[in-house]
Amino acid sequence: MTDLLTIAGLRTVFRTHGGEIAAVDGVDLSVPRGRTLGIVGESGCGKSVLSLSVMRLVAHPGRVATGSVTLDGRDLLKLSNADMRDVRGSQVAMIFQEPMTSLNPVHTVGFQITEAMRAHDTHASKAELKNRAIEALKRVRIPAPERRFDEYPHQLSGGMRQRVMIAMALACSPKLLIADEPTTALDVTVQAQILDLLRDLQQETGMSIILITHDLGVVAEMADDVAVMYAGRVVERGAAGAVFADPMHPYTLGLLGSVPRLDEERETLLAIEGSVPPPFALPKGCRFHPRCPFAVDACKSEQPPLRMLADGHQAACIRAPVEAFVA
Amino acid sequence: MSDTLLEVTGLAKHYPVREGLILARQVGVVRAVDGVSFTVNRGETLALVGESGCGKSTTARLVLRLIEPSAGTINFEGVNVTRSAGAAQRAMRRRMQIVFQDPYASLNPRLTVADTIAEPMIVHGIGDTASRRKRVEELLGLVGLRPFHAQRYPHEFSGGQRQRIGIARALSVQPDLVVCDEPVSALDVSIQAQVVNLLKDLQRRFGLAYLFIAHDLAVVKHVADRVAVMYLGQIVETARKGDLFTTPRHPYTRALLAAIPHPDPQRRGQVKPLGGDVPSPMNPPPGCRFHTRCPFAQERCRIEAPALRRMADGHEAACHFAETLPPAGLDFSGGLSEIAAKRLALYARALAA
Amino acid sequence: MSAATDASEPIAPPRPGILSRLMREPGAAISLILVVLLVGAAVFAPLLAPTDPYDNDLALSMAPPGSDGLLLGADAQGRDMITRLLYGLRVSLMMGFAAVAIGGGIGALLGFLAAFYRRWLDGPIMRLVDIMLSFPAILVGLAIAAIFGPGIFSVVLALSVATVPLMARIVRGSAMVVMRLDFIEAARATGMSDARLIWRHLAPNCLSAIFVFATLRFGQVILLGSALSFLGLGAQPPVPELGAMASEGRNFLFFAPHIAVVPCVVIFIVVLAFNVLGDALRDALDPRLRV
Amino acid sequence: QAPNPPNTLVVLREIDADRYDPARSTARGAGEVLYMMADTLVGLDFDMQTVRPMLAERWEVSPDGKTYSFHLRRDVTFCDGRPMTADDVVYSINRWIDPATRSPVRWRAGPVKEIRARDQFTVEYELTEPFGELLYQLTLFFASIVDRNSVETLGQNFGVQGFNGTGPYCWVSWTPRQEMVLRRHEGYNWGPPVMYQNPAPQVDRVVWRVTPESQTRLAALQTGQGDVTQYIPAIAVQQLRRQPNVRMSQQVNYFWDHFMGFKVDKPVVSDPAVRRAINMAVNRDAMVRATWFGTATPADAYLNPAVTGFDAQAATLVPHFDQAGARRVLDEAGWTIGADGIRVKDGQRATFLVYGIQTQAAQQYLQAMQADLRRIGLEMRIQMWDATVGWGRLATQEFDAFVMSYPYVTATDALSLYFLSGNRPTPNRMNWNDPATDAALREAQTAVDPAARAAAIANAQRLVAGANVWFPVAREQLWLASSARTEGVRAHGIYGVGLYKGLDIRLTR
Amino acid sequence: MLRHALHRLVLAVPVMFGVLLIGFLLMQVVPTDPATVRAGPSATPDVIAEIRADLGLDEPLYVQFSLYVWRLMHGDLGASIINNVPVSQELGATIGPTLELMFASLFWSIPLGILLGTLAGYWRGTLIDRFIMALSVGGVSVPVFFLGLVLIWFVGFQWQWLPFTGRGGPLWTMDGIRSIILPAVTLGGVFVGPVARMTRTAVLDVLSADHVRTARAKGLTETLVVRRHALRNAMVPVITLIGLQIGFLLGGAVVTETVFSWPGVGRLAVGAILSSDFPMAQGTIIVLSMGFIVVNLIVDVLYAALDPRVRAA
Ligand SMILES: Nc1ncnc2c1ncn2[C@@H]1O[C@H](COP(=O)(O)OP(=O)(O)OP(=O)(O)O)[C@@H](O)[C@H]1O
Ligand SMILES: Nc1ncnc2c1ncn2[C@@H]1O[C@H](COP(=O)(O)OP(=O)(O)OP(=O)(O)O)[C@@H](O)[C@H]1O
Ligand SMILES: [Mg+2]
Ligand SMILES: [Mg+2]
Repeated sequence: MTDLLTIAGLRTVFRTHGGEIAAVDGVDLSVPRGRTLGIVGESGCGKSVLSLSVMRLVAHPGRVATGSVTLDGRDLLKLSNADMRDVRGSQVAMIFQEPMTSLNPVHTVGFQITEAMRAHDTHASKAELKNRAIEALKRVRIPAPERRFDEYPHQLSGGMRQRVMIAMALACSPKLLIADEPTTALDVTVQAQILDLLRDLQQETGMSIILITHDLGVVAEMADDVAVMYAGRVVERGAAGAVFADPMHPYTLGLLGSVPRLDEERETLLAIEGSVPPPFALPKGCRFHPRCPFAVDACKSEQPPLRMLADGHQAACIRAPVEAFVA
Repeated sequence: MSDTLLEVTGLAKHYPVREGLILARQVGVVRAVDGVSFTVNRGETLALVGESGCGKSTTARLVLRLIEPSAGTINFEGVNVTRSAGAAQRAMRRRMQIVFQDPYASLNPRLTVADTIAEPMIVHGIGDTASRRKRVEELLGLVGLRPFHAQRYPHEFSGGQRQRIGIARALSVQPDLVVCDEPVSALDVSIQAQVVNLLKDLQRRFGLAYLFIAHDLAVVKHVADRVAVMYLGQIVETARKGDLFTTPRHPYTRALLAAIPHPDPQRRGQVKPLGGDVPSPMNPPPGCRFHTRCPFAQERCRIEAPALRRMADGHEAACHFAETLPPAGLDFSGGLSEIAAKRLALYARALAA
Repeated sequence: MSAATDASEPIAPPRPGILSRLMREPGAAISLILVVLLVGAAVFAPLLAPTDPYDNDLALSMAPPGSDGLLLGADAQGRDMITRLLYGLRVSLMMGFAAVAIGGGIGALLGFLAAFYRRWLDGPIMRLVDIMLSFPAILVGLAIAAIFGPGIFSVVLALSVATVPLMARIVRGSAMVVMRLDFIEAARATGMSDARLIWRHLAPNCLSAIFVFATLRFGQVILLGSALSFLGLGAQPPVPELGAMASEGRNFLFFAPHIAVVPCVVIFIVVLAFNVLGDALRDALDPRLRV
Repeated sequence: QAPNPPNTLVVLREIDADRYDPARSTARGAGEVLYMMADTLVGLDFDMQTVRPMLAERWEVSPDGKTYSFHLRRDVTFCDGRPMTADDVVYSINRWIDPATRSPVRWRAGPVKEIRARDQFTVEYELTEPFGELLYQLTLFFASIVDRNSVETLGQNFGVQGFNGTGPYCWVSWTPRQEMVLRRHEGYNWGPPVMYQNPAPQVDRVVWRVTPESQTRLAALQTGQGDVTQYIPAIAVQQLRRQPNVRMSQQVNYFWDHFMGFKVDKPVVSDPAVRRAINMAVNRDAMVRATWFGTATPADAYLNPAVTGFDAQAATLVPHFDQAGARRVLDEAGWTIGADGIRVKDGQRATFLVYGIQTQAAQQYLQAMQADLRRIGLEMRIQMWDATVGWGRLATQEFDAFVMSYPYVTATDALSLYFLSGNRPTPNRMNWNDPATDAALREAQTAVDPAARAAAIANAQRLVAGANVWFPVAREQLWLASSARTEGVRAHGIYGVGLYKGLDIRLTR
Repeated sequence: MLRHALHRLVLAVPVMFGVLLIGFLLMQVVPTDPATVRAGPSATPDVIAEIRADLGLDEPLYVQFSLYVWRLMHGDLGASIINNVPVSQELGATIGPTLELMFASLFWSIPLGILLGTLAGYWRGTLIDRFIMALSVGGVSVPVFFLGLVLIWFVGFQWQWLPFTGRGGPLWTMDGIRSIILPAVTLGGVFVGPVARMTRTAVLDVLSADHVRTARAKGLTETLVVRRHALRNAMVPVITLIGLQIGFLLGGAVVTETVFSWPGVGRLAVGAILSSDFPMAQGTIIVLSMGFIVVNLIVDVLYAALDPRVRAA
């Protein structure tokens, strides 16, 4: 099984008035073909910046400083702008969290889908494109796609819009779909619909998916592999089953403890104290140590690297697994 | 302690939809809330759940009399406050407070934390400057903030901290009822857990009653005593928490429960999507409002609107076929793996230490 | 248990104040310094001015810059241009300030009322604003000057009237946004009076919009004032006012250009400084740029 | 740069007139065009003294001075080709003085008893009492002869939508505030021969173009976008005279004066000592130089010495510049310097308000005056009005003094307008109410004996000058600037009109 | 969209009426008596009184106003009190040139402003941005008359490139075009700055919007992203600004018309108001406000054309 995408040592920085800050700081990840990588983490930990870095869409004060993003053997970061444009949409496609604002309100749904096709296929005729777009709308289970083709985004419900986004992303059959919190803004019932759809589409096309979310339920439901991010770094990664059944990093533990569960009754939730440090105020050593109940002095001085703790299961904690250190 | 604090009957809010030139014709109404009844007892949490746009926030605002109801009555401690005004309304407002969803929009960025928290007291003429200052400090401590935070401005705080400030503001006049309009929906899981813990803690200490609005059934399960499920402006099922999660009677409640993904890859694939979208509240479907999406819908559902019926003690549902539905087939068992549970216990211990 | 444990949570570093954010941008910093200097020059004109602004010496009439020790020359009356400029700045700034304060104040009030009592007042107020907007400021100025006679009072009145609808629109727009925020609802839920709600919660949160517009409008007002002066409606002699000086000097433009050019340059600098400051304020107050 | 069309004279001016009907218009702007579109019975020569035949070949005055008989030329036609007869003259003058016409200047026609046509080419103009000014007044454009038919067809729109006169040029079109276009009156050859070399017009078209901005006008003249203008900014005159591509023509006998009048019944300025001190305090020479740059003469008398009826002795009554003297006068009258440097007497501050019509010149000299008066402890407040509003304002009693400029033809003409008690509140805005002056002016108007008339008007001049009712400011000079291609421009200046008939003007390119 | 336009049109009716009423009242408080204006400087009081009665200024105000509105609805704008010229005729003669001037000014200034604003917004923070912004802020900081006179001095007088007095002819003639250049440059000069600035802000806003990121993620070229996804959305606030600023432009037009002797409605308005020529002043006020209202109607319609969300509302 070869990896479709490999991210190595990726570091993305922003120039701010307070100096340069690293929103993504040395991330290594890989996405096997046809599989789904789930990335979880709290708000502000760099999930979106990571995905935009892959697309080379990090906006102005930010830039990718070091690292490589290899897709099918090509380092995307080294491509010319024109070549990168070819990659976008046709090889790697992306959908975003806010279906309300991610579509241009002044163009019809049909136009925006055909535009995505036209960008990579300049030969197709108008009628052909329209047929293909309607086909795409059908594929994402939009009822009455012929009518929707000529409608504007504001005429659609949130779930519908997210489907249009997916149709657009899949217009050129990309090998990789990056979905940045695609369901966060949606109701649970609609979320279930979208997740169902994504799963079906993956089966149909064999594409790989990077699914970014902060909902552990969604990861568990969708992902084959999981990466847990904290403050710009990956703190734990492995197969989904392994990470949930055998959580290594205290942060992962904290996340699991914080989620209210239907299957369990508990008087108080196991919250993680404090909140994610902003990138301009990162603590020394392990970035989680101020919030970590297991932290010892060693955690305060050195950044722990990802360590292989079980087969294909890595965590960046010197005290993992905890039971080995805490009685 | 089941004396009724708040009793709402047949509450409705209809927004007229106008169209046309100067003489705007009313072409329809948005039935944002359409005949909602419930009670909240002293010291109890009633959760109101439902999908976006089903009228939860409107209900909250109606209860607080921030908007005028189109129909229905609100009794607070047995006193009809539906049309109260002036001093009566002020007195009532002192006893009901609200906490909002958006921690960024719910605090006035121009006021210091101290001013924000003290303002309800000033409005109601409680205490003098010195005593209010003391009370602010006390409240800050109560919600887990430090005294020196009092002189800071909201932008210096994180979302979770802001939500705490909002809670402190609500508590400043010692209300009996706090309406929480999705107080944790905008927060990260870790922060959400902190705030939920805080709310429960405060309830225990002060005997507060909550009208707790949420769309996340897992959170609801954690905080509520009783749950009311709303769909398109109406309550379709209310029950004590335990009953609702073990024996949901309304197909919509079931669908909601079935749509929640569990943080457990073992049970992947159990999520069952409910088809379709929520219909527009401007022209709700005739008959049972849920029939357009209901897998059990029959002819009768399209014609006759079901009333809320008593199923069991304290359990009501509005479905013609509530009794005859097949078993829900919901399985919440499983839970954490052994090793994860062990580590979490260690985590809890370390936290407590 | 988590209730009392949160004190360790990091707090965002205090956001740099508006002033320091302004000073970071060179353009903004220069404009701010310039505005301070201009206002200072205006305030201290009596101390700074080398001569009496009303005392003429016809022998020096139209003396070009540099001659007779007059750095910027003399005007047609033989009065030192520097003195006239300092006093002119004083009058012009005061005029602009008064117009923006009066017109802006009334406009802001209308805007608040329209946004706050949206159901009842928005329609009528906005129609009124539309009506006021449809009168070109210059025509209003003409009519007012015809009523009260040309002079600073008329100009200020006209410029105030012309500022009202614009400010009302800006404030209404900004207040509508604020009105949708939850803290308004929260404040209302405490049972406070409308007046207090507007004064404590609505108004302060529209201040940045008001302030930005006021600085931008300040420049426009000074320009409009000079246009009114051009049409002969401005300050009456011998009161020095930049617009009036420029328009008086235009009659000698081809012969003694400095009489018109110098006040025009000062007008230019004033308007420029306030415009740049307004723009910079807008950037500095832009929530998206907040740390 | 596209030159103007061939043989079209472009005249630049500052403002337009409201209408071009001699009986209803009083503006100089109307006169400029009316003198070209219509003729009067008699004309005024360039010396501003001699009345010349125009439509009337000759005339006789009855010994009692009450009846004038005008003998008309027989070859005159209107623009539409109809011959002009005595009936037209009778109609035109009667229309002017008819109260229904509401001409503001109908008094200029004198105390008319009857005007009648003795025959087809003789007009008898009978007065109820002698009026020594009559011939001068008849040279003014108000007395232009117009075509009865056109007047009646156009009604209110006569002079607005069309015009028919006997002048050297005929109406083509008028765009208010923009352009007035005239064409040559074919067959016109009755121009006054003594005054002009050509009895007939020389250019095909005349375009009167309004260009309000002085600097624009100046640049237009120098770039050939205009051919002739009398509205030259004073500051430019000397420079234009040195310019090879511009011709300048000056009228020496030009009667257009600027003065300040005091309301003699208002506080402060009612004190003759104050008025005298004002007259002494102002350095008129410097002021006039700084205002007009040599194109106006400081007015050391109430009237132009060249005008008929001027009295030299009255001129000596106007005080000379003497600032120390002015202070003395005020000290003696009991005006003492107050805390703010302004004099006070009996609790009354020495301050007064001046109204004026907004003009560049008035702005300039008023400020100079203001500064001079401040030096002797008088405060003069200035309020300028736009021309259109100003006249209404100047009819009120709100102000203490006013400034004004005006054209006149004779001394009697000038003084009877402003100083007759019956003309209060306007045009006698000083509220000058003096039986002696009234008597002298009446005598000057009605005496048959020229010597008696002269003595009477001299007396009137002495009366008002002695009381310092005015502060004479300046006598404007008239300069006409014309472009290189324009020849034969000669400044006239009747009622302020520079071109008058413009018969000799030729275009070389 | 038609509905939308119609709606705006109906809303404009009360505004129009308000403009009429306020204009009328304004004229009433102007303390000038048109009779004295008509009579001239040396008129005696009785003449003035006669003229007053003649003009029918003695009627009560509401009668005068109702009569005025009644006639207006029948297309009769009345005639000048001063010289009896029908107001419609004067307006007819002056609207054309003013429209020409406006059109010519907007013709170059709006595209240029949008272009500059887009460049500045796209290259935010660079030297190009700073230069363009300095230029446009500078552009709005010069008094209009000064700009006009300086242009006359150099372009018209020193270099003698272009005429600067009056209108050479209709816009489709060579002379017409030549003579409109300087006034149009002067008047348009005030407009470039605000348009550029607003465009820049709007473009900045849009460029940071999610849907632009979507467009980029599709692999569109930058030109397409800017043209299709940024500019079109950015136009909405820009045209709103243009609508609002038309009033400012009208003010500038009065001055420009004076400096260049342009035979426009602005100068007519000034003269009419100052001389209390009620019908004429009212006529010009109606025309100028109508202009404003019509432009804003067009803006509203454009708005709807650009933004489908408005269409639905
Ligand atoms: N334009 C920017 N300038 C400065 N810092 C930025 C910028 N964009 C992102 N960052 C920083 O990068 C960090 C990571 O942001 P990112 O959007 O990737 O978070 P995220 O994990 O996607 O969070 P969320 O769940 O809220 O979407 C944030 O802390 C933020 O401060
Ligand atoms: N002022 C209003 N005018 C017209 N319709 C309104 C108004 N306020 C709310 N509505 C409509 O009423 C319905 C219920 O709104 P409400 O805000 O109560 O929903 P909610 O359940 O709180 O949704 P969410 O979960 O999104 O907060 C919605 O369809 C909304 O569009
Ligand atoms: Mg994100
Ligand atoms: Mg809500």
